[in-house]
Amino acid sequence: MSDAAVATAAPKLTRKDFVSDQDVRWCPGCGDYSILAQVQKVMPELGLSREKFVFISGIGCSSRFPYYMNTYGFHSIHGRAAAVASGLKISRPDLSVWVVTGDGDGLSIGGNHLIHALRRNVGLKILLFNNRIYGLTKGQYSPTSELGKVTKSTPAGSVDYPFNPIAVAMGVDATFVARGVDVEAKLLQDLLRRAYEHPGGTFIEILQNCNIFNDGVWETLTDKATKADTVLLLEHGKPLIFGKNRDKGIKLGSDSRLQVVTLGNGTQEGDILVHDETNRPLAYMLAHLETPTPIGVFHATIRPTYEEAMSKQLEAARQKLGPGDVNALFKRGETWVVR
Amino acid sequence: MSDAAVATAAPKLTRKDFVSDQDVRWCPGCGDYSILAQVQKVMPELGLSREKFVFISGIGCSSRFPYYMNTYGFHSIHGRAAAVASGLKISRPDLSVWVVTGDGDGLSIGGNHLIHALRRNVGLKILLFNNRIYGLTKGQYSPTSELGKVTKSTPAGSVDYPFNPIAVAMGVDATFVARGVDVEAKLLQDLLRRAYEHPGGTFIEILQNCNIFNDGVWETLTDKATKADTVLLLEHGKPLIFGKNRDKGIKLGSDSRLQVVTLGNGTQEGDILVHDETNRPLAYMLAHLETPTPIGVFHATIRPTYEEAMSKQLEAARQKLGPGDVNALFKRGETWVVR
Amino acid sequence: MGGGVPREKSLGQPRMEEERKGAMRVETQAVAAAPGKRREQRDSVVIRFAGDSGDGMQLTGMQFTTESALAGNDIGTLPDFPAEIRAPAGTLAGVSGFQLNFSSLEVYTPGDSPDVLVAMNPAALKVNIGDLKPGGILLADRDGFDAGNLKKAGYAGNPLEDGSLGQVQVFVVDMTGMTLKVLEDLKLSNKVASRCKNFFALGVCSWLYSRPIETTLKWIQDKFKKTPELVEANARVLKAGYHFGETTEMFAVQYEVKPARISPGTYRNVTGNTALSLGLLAAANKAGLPLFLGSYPITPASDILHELAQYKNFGVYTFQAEDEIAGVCSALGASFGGVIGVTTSSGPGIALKQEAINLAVMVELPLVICNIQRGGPSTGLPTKTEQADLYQAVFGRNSDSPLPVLAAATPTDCFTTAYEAVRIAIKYMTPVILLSDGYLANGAEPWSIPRFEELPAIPVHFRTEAEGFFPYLRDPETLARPWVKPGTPGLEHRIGGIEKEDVTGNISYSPANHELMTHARAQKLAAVAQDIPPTSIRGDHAGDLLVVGWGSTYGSIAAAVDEVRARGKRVSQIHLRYLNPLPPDLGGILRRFKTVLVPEMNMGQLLTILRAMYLVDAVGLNKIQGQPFKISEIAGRILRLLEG
Amino acid sequence: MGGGVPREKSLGQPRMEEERKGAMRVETQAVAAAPGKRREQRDSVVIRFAGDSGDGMQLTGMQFTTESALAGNDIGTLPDFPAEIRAPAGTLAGVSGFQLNFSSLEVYTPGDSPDVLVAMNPAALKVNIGDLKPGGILLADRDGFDAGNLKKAGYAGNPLEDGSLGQVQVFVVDMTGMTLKVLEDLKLSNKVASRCKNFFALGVCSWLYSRPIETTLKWIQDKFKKTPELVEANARVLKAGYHFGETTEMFAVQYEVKPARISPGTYRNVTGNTALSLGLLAAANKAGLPLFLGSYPITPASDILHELAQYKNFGVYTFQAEDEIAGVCSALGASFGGVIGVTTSSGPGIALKQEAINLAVMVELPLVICNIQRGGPSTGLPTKTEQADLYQAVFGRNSDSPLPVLAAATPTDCFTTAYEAVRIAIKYMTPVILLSDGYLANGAEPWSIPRFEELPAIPVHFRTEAEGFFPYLRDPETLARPWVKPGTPGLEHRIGGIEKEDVTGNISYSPANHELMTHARAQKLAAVAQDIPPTSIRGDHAGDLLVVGWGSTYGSIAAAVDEVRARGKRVSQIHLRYLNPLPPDLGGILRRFKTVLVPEMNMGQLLTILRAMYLVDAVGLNKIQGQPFKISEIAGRILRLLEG
Ligand SMILES: Cc1ncc(C[n+]2csc(CCOP(=O)(O)OP(=O)(O)O)c2C)c(N)n1
Ligand SMILES: Cc1ncc(C[n+]2csc(CCOP(=O)(O)OP(=O)(O)O)c2C)c(N)n1
Ligand code: SF4
Ligand code: SF4
Ligand SMILES: [Mg+2]
Ligand SMILES: [Mg+2]
Repeated sequence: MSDAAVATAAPKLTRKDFVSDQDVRWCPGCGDYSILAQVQKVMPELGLSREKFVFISGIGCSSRFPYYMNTYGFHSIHGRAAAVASGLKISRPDLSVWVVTGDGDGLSIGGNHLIHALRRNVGLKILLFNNRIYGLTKGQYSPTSELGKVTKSTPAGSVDYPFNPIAVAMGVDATFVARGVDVEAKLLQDLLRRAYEHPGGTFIEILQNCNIFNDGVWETLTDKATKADTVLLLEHGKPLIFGKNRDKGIKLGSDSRLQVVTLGNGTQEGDILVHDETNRPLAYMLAHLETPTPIGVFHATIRPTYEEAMSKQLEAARQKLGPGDVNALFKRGETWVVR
Repeated sequence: MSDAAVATAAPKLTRKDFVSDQDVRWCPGCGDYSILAQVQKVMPELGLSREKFVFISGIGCSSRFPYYMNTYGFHSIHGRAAAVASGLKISRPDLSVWVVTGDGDGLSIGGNHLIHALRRNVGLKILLFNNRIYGLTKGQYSPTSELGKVTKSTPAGSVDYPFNPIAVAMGVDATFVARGVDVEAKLLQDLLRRAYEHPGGTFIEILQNCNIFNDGVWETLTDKATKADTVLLLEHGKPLIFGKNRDKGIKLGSDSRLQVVTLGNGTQEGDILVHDETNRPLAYMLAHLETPTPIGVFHATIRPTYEEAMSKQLEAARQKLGPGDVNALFKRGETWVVR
Repeated sequence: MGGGVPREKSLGQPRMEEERKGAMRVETQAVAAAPGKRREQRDSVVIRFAGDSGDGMQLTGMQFTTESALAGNDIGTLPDFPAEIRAPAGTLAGVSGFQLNFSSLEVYTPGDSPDVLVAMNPAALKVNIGDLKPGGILLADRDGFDAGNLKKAGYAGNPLEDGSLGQVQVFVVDMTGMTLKVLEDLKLSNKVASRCKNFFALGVCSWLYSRPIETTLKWIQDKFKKTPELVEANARVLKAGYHFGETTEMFAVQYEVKPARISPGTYRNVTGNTALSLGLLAAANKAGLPLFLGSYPITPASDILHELAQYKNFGVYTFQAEDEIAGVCSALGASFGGVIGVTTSSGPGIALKQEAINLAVMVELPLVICNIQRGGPSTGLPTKTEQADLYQAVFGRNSDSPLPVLAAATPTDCFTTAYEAVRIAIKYMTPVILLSDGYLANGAEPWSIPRFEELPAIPVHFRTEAEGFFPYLRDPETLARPWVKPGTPGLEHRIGGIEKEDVTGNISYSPANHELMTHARAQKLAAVAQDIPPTSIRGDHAGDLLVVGWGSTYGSIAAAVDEVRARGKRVSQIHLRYLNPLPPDLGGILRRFKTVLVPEMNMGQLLTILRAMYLVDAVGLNKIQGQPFKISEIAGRILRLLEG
Repeated sequence: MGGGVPREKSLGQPRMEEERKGAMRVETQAVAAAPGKRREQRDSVVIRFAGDSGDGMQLTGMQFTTESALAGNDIGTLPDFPAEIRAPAGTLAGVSGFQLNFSSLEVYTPGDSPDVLVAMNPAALKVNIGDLKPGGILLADRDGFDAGNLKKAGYAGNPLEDGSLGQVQVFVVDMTGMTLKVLEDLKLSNKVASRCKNFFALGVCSWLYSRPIETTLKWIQDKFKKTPELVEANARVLKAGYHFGETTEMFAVQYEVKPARISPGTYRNVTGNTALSLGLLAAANKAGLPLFLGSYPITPASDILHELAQYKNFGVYTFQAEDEIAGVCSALGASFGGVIGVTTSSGPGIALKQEAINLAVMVELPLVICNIQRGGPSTGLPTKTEQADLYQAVFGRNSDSPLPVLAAATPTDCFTTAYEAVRIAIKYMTPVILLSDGYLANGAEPWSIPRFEELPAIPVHFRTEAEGFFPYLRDPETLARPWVKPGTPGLEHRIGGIEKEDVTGNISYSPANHELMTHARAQKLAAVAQDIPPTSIRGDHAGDLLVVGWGSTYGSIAAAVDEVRARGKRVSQIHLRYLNPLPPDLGGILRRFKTVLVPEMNMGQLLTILRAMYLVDAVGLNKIQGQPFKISEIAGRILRLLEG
């Protein structure tokens, strides 16, 4: 059952309904502002009344997010948002539960909760703001920072080979895996809508600029001058073509590896791989593509959610055993009477 | 640098040198016995003296392993073996550090340490005994248990979609990923040797029978009558052929998905995919193959290890700054003298 | 360990239905004395069944317990499992034991040392013989004492034959042999057939203590109904054992233990873990809330997860999380959703949960954290008992982080305490830690089954009025903040772990506000203290010595205190259910006694707290052996203190 | 906070090189009085620089500190960061402050309330004006007080003009304007140019207190060497500010603070975190061991990771782990390998580490756990200070789990305490918890630089003899078990978290052994107690009132005690570095005073421990505001207690 299906008839909402009364405390210029704006824009369009939304986060700059949403919110502890949210969603499947986390919060200390929530397909809408740095603690490298990165904690450069968040999600068989960019407003809105409609857990990595501690880390992907050549927009059923002149594409080599090819010179559009969101290996391969960097939905598939299956078990037990008679339960097993 | 390279000339050792004086306390019939036997058989052949081996484990039946090895050993706490071992290996790269863990220890509570150790490529030789159950705590389901599994904690059947350990390792870009089976002695020995020789972190999932709480969970793969048709042995450079009559094989479909085909009827050996350990997407696809179930080395690639890179940084700093003068360090920055 | 008034009262639980000792009649058949045998009366008997873990000793013990309960005795039990799942057969490590104390008097403990030891093999003998009372009965299976088993147990000769056992009445019976003979015609494999021998032992013991075996026969029918040949086999062997007792000349005496004076009511046997599970369930149902358990398996807490997982039709969600942290966090998430969140674990797992428990302290949501303590530190002695996590419960979080801590005293008291923990958590909007331990968890005693309707009310108010709503506007009496279910229109709000501004709940870094909120959190405990019933004292209200205990030591202390009081000593007992906050009347009581003794299965944790709170020069009696106190250990210490 | 003898002694550290107060001469230039200005002497001045976080107030404060240290003053500093990384410019949330106390007398604290407040904008004024001493000096940047900023700070009018500031000497200077003018010809953008205004403020203050600016000029050259135009700009502005002070008629008086009597030696300023890092490094080097830091970033501990990461050429491994648990576990793994393992964190992170720390207690390996405490509970007040993790350190693990706990008293004492922690960890083969806090971590004071050669020896013995080796055969004096490096032939052995058999270290479930080992672990602490130097008392050895403190309250207590002693009161002070075990002589000392006062930045944690240990009716003075005590708060309490 899609979360959309639990939508109750609500009065028409606007962006302002989702803006809380708290001052936004991110650094001026932070990529988080744009993400917040897109979320606040999309929420009222979804047809679910405001009180049904819950935003849960861990700790980090990104995790301040819930304070700025005029919905229910829980700013929990570092790394544990997915675990807190799982308990809520399992016992309250009627709510639309969103998790906001960072590359440190979600992939360092919280990595385990993230991968377990994804494999279980708990219906959480997870937004991971990836700025490849620890913002809140003022600039240590994160599990997505590049090898060799010089930060406060790695004055000689990082020696940690980074996680590829999309590949991680594919490795744990997540049912919806996508990548957005803070400044790509439209794409982000689309992804948020898709996530909301997806009947199950969703994982969106959002490339985000931290202009204080890691400024420009995604610059080649956001710079108007270069991005047509560095970014590949994934669209289901469409060939994987990119480039300023849309003359480059992705081909599947006979060795089951992806190749970047230029159209013309014997290569036709027909040779170009057509994106198929349901194809798990393809998503995995695309995850490892660096130039161009794919954005959009890598993978979407449908599998029963944890909370659905659990609710069904409760319902089945009620059907079979009745609604639960505490006195009868007390007397289960051998009893005797003393008069 | 391969661990093999740090081998010191050692007197010829035998299996008995690696047998400790502790009584083995696994249930009679437990698959762990066979794994122990293979490890004790292979260790003396590696050419490294006994005192250079360290076995580190978490908690679980499997994690009792170190007690039975007459090497250095550390039976730590639940889920943390990879973290303890990382500290040891980084600061003592001269040691051959082995981690023994279970599907609960390594993938449930310890999942985060496992994936971080693998992405960092810390040179740990990780053996994950997968019996798809919590043995030591007497039979709850684990993160690798099948959907619908009835256990003490899931009387109505598990609703947790399980991890695929090989896919998890591939999702975090591990450099050596393999699968063995407790009773396949020769394969296990080969894998242990390969792991030892691999210059970096290795991950071996070992399918293991818990005859008390999950008896027969791998039966179709170990039963002599069926296994030729259910198991696919991966051999680098060889076509992916299996079956009692070696008449079945794996083909790569045009949609980049694997297909099981029967030889003959127009399908030739030449159509069959040749296994390539260096091909990451192929390993990921094979990870999701259930019938037949691949065993052997899925993926092997070489990347600098964490400890190597770290040691190099220390060495480089020593080269540049000298061996470290504490008095000079004390006086770093602005100083003044009071007489 | 029967459910008598004094104990219930002493634990300060007047809300539970009142039980009264009165005339009693147990519905059970009388067994006539066997012909040609003398029948002797006993007040109490302690029996221990011991054998290899594969020998079914737990099952034998449980069945004998049921028979004794049905015979109207008061009872107390203590199972003792080996740490290994399946240690090699016949080894000392593989010995499994089950001790039962059944009595016509009130039972407080499973007994210090057995009157009867049933030993199925040499390893069982070796591990347990030292505990047998001088002159006690040893019942051994001759066939189990073969050369192989003797060697595995490290015996040079056969102790059953070489006279090395000293002052013990030894009865050697060919249990395995007779079992096989009785089953000859059934064509069972030797292995399967000989596995029935525990029923032979049970049969013999049933005869010896004049227990009717009908219920066991019924139970066998039920338990093995899928394999009728086992029903037949086990039933035959049970009867064979019983008849052997009757006919053999080995036993000249048959014993009888009369029914105990037990409060009227319907009873069943429950372990502490079952009682605790039922207490949580009952409280959630009373409050009209679904229950969410977020947990990760760990000995000896796992059985609560197993139990609650069976309550799905009651609206119980059980979530086996990826680790303890996810267990507590998911429970807190559920509590945020308006469900009663519970998490269960043992010491090492609780350590992992503390950061999240501290979040619960800050966000002020109801949450029940059950710690089924075990031997420590670190992995320690997972299958042994200890009560050494009091420090961790009261002091074990970063910063000043007060929360109520309750402890259960007996297996059945786990029900009452769990119920009370839920009540407090909801009423005061606070996490509550409940301490039980391995001894209570696995030990069983008769439980006087309450009627759900008569359990104390647990009112829940979910705020729905938007007007005047502030997330941290407190109830003036309880200092509870409002509980709001997400999904309630107009009450959207945000909570979190950063210090909250008074009333509004907004983030606040104000120094004065932090001090105010720190005091508010402390004041909440003071409010809970007002809710604690007057401390009940077993014995006089003043005197020479007061024994103060908490947790599973209750039975040993009560028995010891009764023993020394019977000798005319001015000794009293109080047993604390509320450890944080402590009862407001406690200080006054302590001052009325010359000496205060605090027996604990730790190095003196309650002792530290009492000394700090009341500046009373209390002394400790500390046992750190993974085993409960013997009555004699406490009684001895009391007497020495009174002399010295 | 200078490094005088009395304080060093009072912390019981006779091993450190002896420092002696003696005649002193600071190598610095004298500054002549400006013509036409009066010059007045001051003993002590407290100055606070406050502005927007973008205004460079920390830097300004640090430079003025350096100037003052070079001028020979004793000093104490207190930075105060906003919680947000970059709160919106001009808001109250974005205010950043730096307070400095510089004096010709001994300095114990950064001062209760400033004599001088530099306010760069209205928000800075609003947040800080309440603290300014009556009659104090306010130096404000007129340009910062524009309409927008006034509004952001919530001012209706301009407080600099509307007379609302009351009893304060207000000096309003066009700092931004003059800065821009001075830089006109440099073609810097307006934004860049106006960023230099903090140097104008520094220049003015330097003149006002007769500080030489040469070092700052040199520092500017160094700091900005990659952008020569900034060297020029900042240097110009600094001088402009200085000359403005000299020439303006606004200031009639120039102040002078004479050099303090400071023990001879070479000095530098260190923060607590730097000193702590150096202490760890020095100890590891002394022991001849590599150091392994396994850590996860958290405020206010992260800087230790940053600092140690720069010591690679000393054989220091820093491992930024995936979480706190991996941090401590990796450090323990390194310790197992014969390296000194260290882990650092703050309260919430320490909570996560406790299970693994308990493993360290069980396996008895050296390990140093540094807790840089912050305001709690839960996420609490991450950027504020508190000393509320004493409970967690002493009591916060499952079961009886004793380990040494040490606390640093001042920024420089972090060096000594870290060194001592490593020494104890190695000598006794035990984990050691070191408590510091946010106030010490970020606060700086002059450090009398020791000579490495003169630091106490830290002998390390790695066992290599196979003959007679047992993993748990203890040294009879220290109860330490042998430390063996994996790789040593013939000594292969296994350790782990299950209870160990005495001597052999094999797994043991024996009840008696568990009790024995529990006592052995406790006895190890008793052995450490024998190693604690006699407690030194500031003041008389008996009297009316004793103030007992620990941690960062040292300075405030010392100053308060001196103050009341100066009034002839019989008040003394002891300050504990060793919190577990407590010094053996402590009980005796406490009994020699009529009243014992325990000031703590928590709800009374040491208080609880002292009451429990010594049954002394000590009273607490508790401040839970995320801020250090003021001297007057403690002095006031002492006086009231003496009266009452
Ligand atoms: C238990 C715990 N450990 C560490 C911290 C400190 N901490 C807070 S946020 C953070 C990292 C944040 O990084 P990320 O998730 O990438 O968020 P960002 O600030 O970059 O948005 C850390 C280490 C903490 N608050 N709690
Ligand atoms: C912190 C903590 N949590 C829980 C446990 C209990 N525990 C011990 S082993 C185990 C699971 C073991 O499963 P697995 O790793 O699959 O090992 P197996 O016994 O199956 O070999 C659990 C839950 C523990 N010892 N410590
Ligand atoms: S530090 Fe970086 S991530 Fe954090 S608010 Fe500032 S710009 Fe954004
Ligand atoms: S419980 Fe299972 S895994 Fe554990 S020792 Fe027994 S058979 Fe092996
Ligand atoms: Mg980040
Ligand atoms: Mg397992």
